[in-house]
Amino acid sequence: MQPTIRELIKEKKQARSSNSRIEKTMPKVFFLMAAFSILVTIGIVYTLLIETFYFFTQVSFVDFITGTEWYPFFGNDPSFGIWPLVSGTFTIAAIAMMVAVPLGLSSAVYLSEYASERNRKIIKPILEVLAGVPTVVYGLFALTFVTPLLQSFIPTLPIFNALSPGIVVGIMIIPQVASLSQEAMNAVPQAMRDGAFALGATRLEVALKIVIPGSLSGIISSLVLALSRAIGETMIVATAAGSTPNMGFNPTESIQTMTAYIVQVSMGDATFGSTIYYSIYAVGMLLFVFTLLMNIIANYFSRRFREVY
Amino acid sequence: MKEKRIVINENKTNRRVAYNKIGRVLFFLSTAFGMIVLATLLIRIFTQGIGYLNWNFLTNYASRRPEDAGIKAAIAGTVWVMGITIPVSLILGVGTAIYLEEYAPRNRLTRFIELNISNLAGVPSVVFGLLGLTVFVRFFAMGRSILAGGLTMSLLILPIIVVAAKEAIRSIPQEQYEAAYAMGATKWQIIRTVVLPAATPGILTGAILSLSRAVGETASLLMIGAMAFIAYLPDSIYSSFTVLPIQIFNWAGRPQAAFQAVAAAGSIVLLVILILMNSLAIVIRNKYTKRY
Amino acid sequence: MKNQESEKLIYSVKDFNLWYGDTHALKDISLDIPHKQVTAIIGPSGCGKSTFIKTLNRMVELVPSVKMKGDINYKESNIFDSKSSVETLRTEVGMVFQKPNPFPKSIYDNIAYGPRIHGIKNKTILNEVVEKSLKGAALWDEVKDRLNENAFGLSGGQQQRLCIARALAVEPDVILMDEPTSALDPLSTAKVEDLIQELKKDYSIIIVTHNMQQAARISDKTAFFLNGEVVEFDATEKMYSNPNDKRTDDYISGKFG
Amino acid sequence: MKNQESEKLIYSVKDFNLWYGDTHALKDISLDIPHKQVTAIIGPSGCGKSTFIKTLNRMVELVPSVKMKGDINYKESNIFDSKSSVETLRTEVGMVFQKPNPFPKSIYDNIAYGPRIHGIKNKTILNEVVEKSLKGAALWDEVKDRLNENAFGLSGGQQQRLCIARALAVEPDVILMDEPTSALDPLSTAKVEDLIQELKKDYSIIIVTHNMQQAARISDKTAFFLNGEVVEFDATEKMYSNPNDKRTDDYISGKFG
Amino acid sequence: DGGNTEDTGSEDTETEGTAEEGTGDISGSVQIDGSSTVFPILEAVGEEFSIAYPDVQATIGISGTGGGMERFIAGETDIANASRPMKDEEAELLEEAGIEFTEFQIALDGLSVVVNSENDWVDYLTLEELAMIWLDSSDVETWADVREGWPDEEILLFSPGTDSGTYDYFDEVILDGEQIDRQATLSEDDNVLVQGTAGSLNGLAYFGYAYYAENQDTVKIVPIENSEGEAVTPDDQTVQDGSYEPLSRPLFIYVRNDSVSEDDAVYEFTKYTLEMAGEMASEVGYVALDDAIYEENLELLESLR
Ligand SMILES: Nc1ncnc2c1ncn2[C@@H]1O[C@H](COP(=O)(O)OP(=O)(O)OP(=O)(O)O)[C@@H](O)[C@H]1O
Ligand SMILES: Nc1ncnc2c1ncn2[C@@H]1O[C@H](COP(=O)(O)OP(=O)(O)OP(=O)(O)O)[C@@H](O)[C@H]1O
Ligand SMILES: [Mg+2]
Ligand SMILES: [Mg+2]
Ligand SMILES: O=P([O-])([O-])[O-]
Repeated sequence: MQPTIRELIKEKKQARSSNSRIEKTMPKVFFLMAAFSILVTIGIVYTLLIETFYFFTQVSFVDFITGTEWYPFFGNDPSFGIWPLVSGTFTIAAIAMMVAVPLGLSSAVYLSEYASERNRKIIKPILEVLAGVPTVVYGLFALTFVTPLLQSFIPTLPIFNALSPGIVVGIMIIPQVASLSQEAMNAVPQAMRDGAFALGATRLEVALKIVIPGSLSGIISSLVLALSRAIGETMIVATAAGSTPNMGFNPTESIQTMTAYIVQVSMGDATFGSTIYYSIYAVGMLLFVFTLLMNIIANYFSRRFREVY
Repeated sequence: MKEKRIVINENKTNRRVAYNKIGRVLFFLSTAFGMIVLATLLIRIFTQGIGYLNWNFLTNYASRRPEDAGIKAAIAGTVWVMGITIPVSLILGVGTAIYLEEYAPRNRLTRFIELNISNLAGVPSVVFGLLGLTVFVRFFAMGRSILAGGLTMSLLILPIIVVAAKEAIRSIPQEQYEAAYAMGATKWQIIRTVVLPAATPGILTGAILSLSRAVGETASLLMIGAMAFIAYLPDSIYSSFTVLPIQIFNWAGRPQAAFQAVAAAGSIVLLVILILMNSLAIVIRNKYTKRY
Repeated sequence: MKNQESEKLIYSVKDFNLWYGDTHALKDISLDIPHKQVTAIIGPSGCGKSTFIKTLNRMVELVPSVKMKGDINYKESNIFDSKSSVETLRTEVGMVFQKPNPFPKSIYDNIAYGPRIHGIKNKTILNEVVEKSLKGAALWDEVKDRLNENAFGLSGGQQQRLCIARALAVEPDVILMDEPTSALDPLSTAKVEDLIQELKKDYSIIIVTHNMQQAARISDKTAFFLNGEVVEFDATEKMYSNPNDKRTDDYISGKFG
Repeated sequence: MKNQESEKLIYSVKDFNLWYGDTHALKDISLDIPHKQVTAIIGPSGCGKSTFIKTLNRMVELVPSVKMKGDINYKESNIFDSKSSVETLRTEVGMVFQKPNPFPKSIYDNIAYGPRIHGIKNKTILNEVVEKSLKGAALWDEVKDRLNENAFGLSGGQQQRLCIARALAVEPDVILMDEPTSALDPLSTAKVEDLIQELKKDYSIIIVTHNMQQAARISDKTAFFLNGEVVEFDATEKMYSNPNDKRTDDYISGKFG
Repeated sequence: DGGNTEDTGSEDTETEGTAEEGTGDISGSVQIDGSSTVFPILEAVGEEFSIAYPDVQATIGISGTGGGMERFIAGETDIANASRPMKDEEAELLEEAGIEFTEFQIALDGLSVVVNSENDWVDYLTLEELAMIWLDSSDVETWADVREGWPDEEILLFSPGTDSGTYDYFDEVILDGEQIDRQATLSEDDNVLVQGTAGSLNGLAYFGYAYYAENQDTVKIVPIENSEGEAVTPDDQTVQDGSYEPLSRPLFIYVRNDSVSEDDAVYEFTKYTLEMAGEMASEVGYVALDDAIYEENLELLESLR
């Protein structure tokens, strides 16, 4: 045996110092890319903060945070109390969750515990299309189909109301709940199920007593993420919920959410530098804080769920 | 000899078995509900919009006459915006994922970056719209251009791509790394020859899914002013633009009832594009998973 | 080691075949498994040991692609008969797996799981059952002061005995064990082996093992599987001293596997 | 089976210790591993066999929590010396794993992987290397007509020989093997065992196995590990016929593990 | 930003001919933004223009009159559409920015007040009643508060958003600049207003005539009593002859003088607009001006070259 290859390799090794240069620079390049996400966050926080700061030079922070009237457009006597927008946002989110939690979780259980591999492969992508339908399309669907349908049950329901877009937002986030929860359920080791089956448990008992408890933190984190998506949803609400910032949690009233307010203003294009212009940043800031909180909570739970096994 | 304490009652067992059957039906119906809604939505849109769906619809610019209205500019705008979004988000996203999965030490900074990315993924698109408006449109004076729109979209989907790419990289079995290390490969060689080839299907799947989100995205682009009548094809990244969902939104806001149907026709096109993208992603996912 | 009682059968398998999709995993298996004895199943990896043992409590049906042909009689009645439910069969036939798989619950709740799903809620009875089962699995002394701690805190060997205790809690007739000691250290292995010897007074035990010495130590009868077939089934002593089949001899002497 | 040459050493390990975090996985290991012979490492699960063998090509350092103390000399120089790069060491010391781990590439590209990452692009040379390595791994005849097919299409045994061929392609001096046949069927096992006998003419081979008969069949020297220590290290014949240590005897006779 | 594109070299003398033949050898871009009310007219013009001048890129945004003005002031656009006359502040800002501009009236719009089509009690409304209904400061909550005998049901109000020229105009002529009712639903999307009214028995809305014209079967128009005391319904006739007052209003475009003089594309586009506006206005549901006014406008434009 003549070690030709070995000699060749040795030769090449000496000839290549560029190799080690690449080896040293690549991690730095990739680090910069990863750090970019922080830059984006800083960008978001910075822009929101600066303009929010201007807003609070014009509107009292206390009024903003405690006020129950939101009439920014009334030139003579505007009021900037955030609560109507917050209550509108949470009304929508609550309705959406009432739709998405039972349906999404049931779908997750079905997909993870009952469906055959083949059915799962067919059904899951179909459900995921629900999450991919553009929100403009959903908005029109809510306004021109769901609302009239609801009106045939509740004749007094006004054309713009929280109920219809709330339901549609809920439908939109079903796949989010279903997919993520199903993945969490999948992560419960088959050995756990086998243990229960071997004791004579039925599938339902395995699902309810082994799988769901075992994936609880993953499920909760999927729900929190879905909630944050519902809070951030814009076009459906802007199209079908009206734009009256009403205080309270009445689903049959027309409401306005934080996101809908932001688009409303930016489409009307409030004059740069006006109080209204700054107000969208203050609302945006609050929205950012809300979703940040949601994500931190979701993260906490998903971390817990990873550590179980 | 043992005496039996646990008496198994056949009746009780039968009841448990019956509950299981009921559960199965309920869970299935819940799953079916989502699909029924989807079907309803599709049927509605199709019956509404099919009348306007023809070749002209794809090749005409928007028009005041519903029968002449088309989506040429919107499609072109979408393609141009994606032309910015795809490379920017893919390069940044995959690079970030490679750093986090392959190089990052397990320390606070890394955890902070990861937490930060998952937070960004949850930030509502209107907030990205605000960022785009303030930073790209105003501060960098890009105006209401394709560039501003594309960059805003890139930031919007960047976190999703990072997460998908991370998952794809993480699912590469340790044995593959071991095989390469044992041959004397260096880190970067392993990334090039093992990690990227193996993660590509997963990255592609995630990228397609997040791009389909970008294609349907409306609110943030509305905020940076993409709502406009445009009867030309963009010729540079500084051109004004409109995109399909915004064109649909625009039509839906018209007084003439016929434009509602045109909007529905636009929705069909958008949905078909999205379903095609989703299917492509699924095909890639099914074709390339479980290879090890 | 044989006695009169051993002639009573707990399982009688006849011409049983099983496929995973197109893989023919069990081929014409016929075996009579005696009551209240330890029956060992040995054979090289992939020969169908796990498949066979999982068929005995119909756990194998959880794999969607499975197709089966043939009869398995458990106490005189066919387990595939639609009359009796799988749940009942699995209650009478306990199972212990290769990797200990306690639930992420307290030690107490692990043991009480089986009785509870069968509707037993009475605290006194449950307490009794837990104590008896843990004693039966030779674990009581080690854990009696920490019944409410999470089962994941136990060592591997303890977890495996916990799983055995969990199976005992519903008072089965048969205990199936699929390589119950392969993930355990020598000391824990010895404890589990002792336990098996103890249990066979009350239960029929069927155990899969890849450790031929283990089979020799603890079993009364041994079945040697190869490529989905039963090559030889006989009294353990006979198999190890004087096998009928050349392949059995090769396997036992370590020529392959 | 011993001859003169065997006294030449390829590795010389002295008082080597290794920790995974707080787990002391290797304790004061001292071993002299001979050149161009087969050295087998046996011992029960978790005793540190894999850890030890992965230390020899510094693969163990990929585990972030690893801490090490002591010396390992490879051909007279300490492998932890900063002078020589890990990459060079790993080029000279090939490794084959328990589970065959071909790359999801063509058979050809799998073999050419090593030469290529070391900068060899010349097609003629690569062709030669591929053929030579596959012949060396006794796989050439089976795959020569489908070099461009994906390696995943090969059977388990073929995949394992492919991995051996891949290791041969960079012409190493040593080949480390971590339970290379434990995932294989008897026939494939026999083929790989034959191959190892063949390879030892040109290479020093260190093989981890849980199959004691296998160690007996193919190795010249055997080291018995227990709980991170070397209990005994001697000529294989001696170990199996007349071990010095009671624990070795117990293990070899199947009392535990 | 927008207006300034390279000169194609075509001189003043040639432009007349080019427009007629529509050979469109002019290239460049024109940035237009502003009123959503005016948008349909400009869109129609833009559509025709893009056929005649395929190399000119005309972008017509929909930011509302206020938004359009803002971009005009910022120098981002060449033309601002407005559904109300420019405000004094806006003119001042333009002067500060050194931007000279010219106002062209291009059409008329009758602001239409509508109710639900099932509403059988409202026969007409007076200006006072209209003001009472819409003012925040008045106590009118229900129809019965407006006129004796009307149902005692709360009125649901739908109004264009405060950034729109439509809102500004209504606020000025009907409410005298006072606060509009806080309970009103404000939307920049006029279709929302149509749907709101069509969907609520007690709905009341106002918006541009075009939106009424297209939705006559879902909403019902309310005649408004003018200063002469006659209840008038808006239509081409009453809007153009001024008898539907005060709710008919002029629609404008504002054009940068330097863009017109320096940029052929902008000049051609403006000219095209002025030539086509009347026809296009009627086509999309507005009311054309007297031809004479378009003639004057064109002369004014030529004088800017
Ligand atoms: N879920 C499954 N789907 C398809 N084939 C399977 C499945 N489980 C097992 N098999 C195949 O059936 C055969 C028998 O497998 P089984 O697990 O019963 O072997 P075993 O004797 O228990 O092996 P081991 O000692 O490795 O546990 C094998 O060829 C295996 O590949
Ligand atoms: N990555 C790791 N991190 C922490 N501990 C480890 C790691 N790898 C191995 N260990 C521990 O080190 C000890 C030795 O493990 P090693 O894998 O070397 O054993 P082994 O003899 O190869 O066993 P087997 O026969 O099961 O492969 C074990 O106690 C194991 O739990
Ligand atoms: Mg098995
Ligand atoms: Mg090992
Ligand atoms: O969009 P407006 O015409 O109402 O300003």
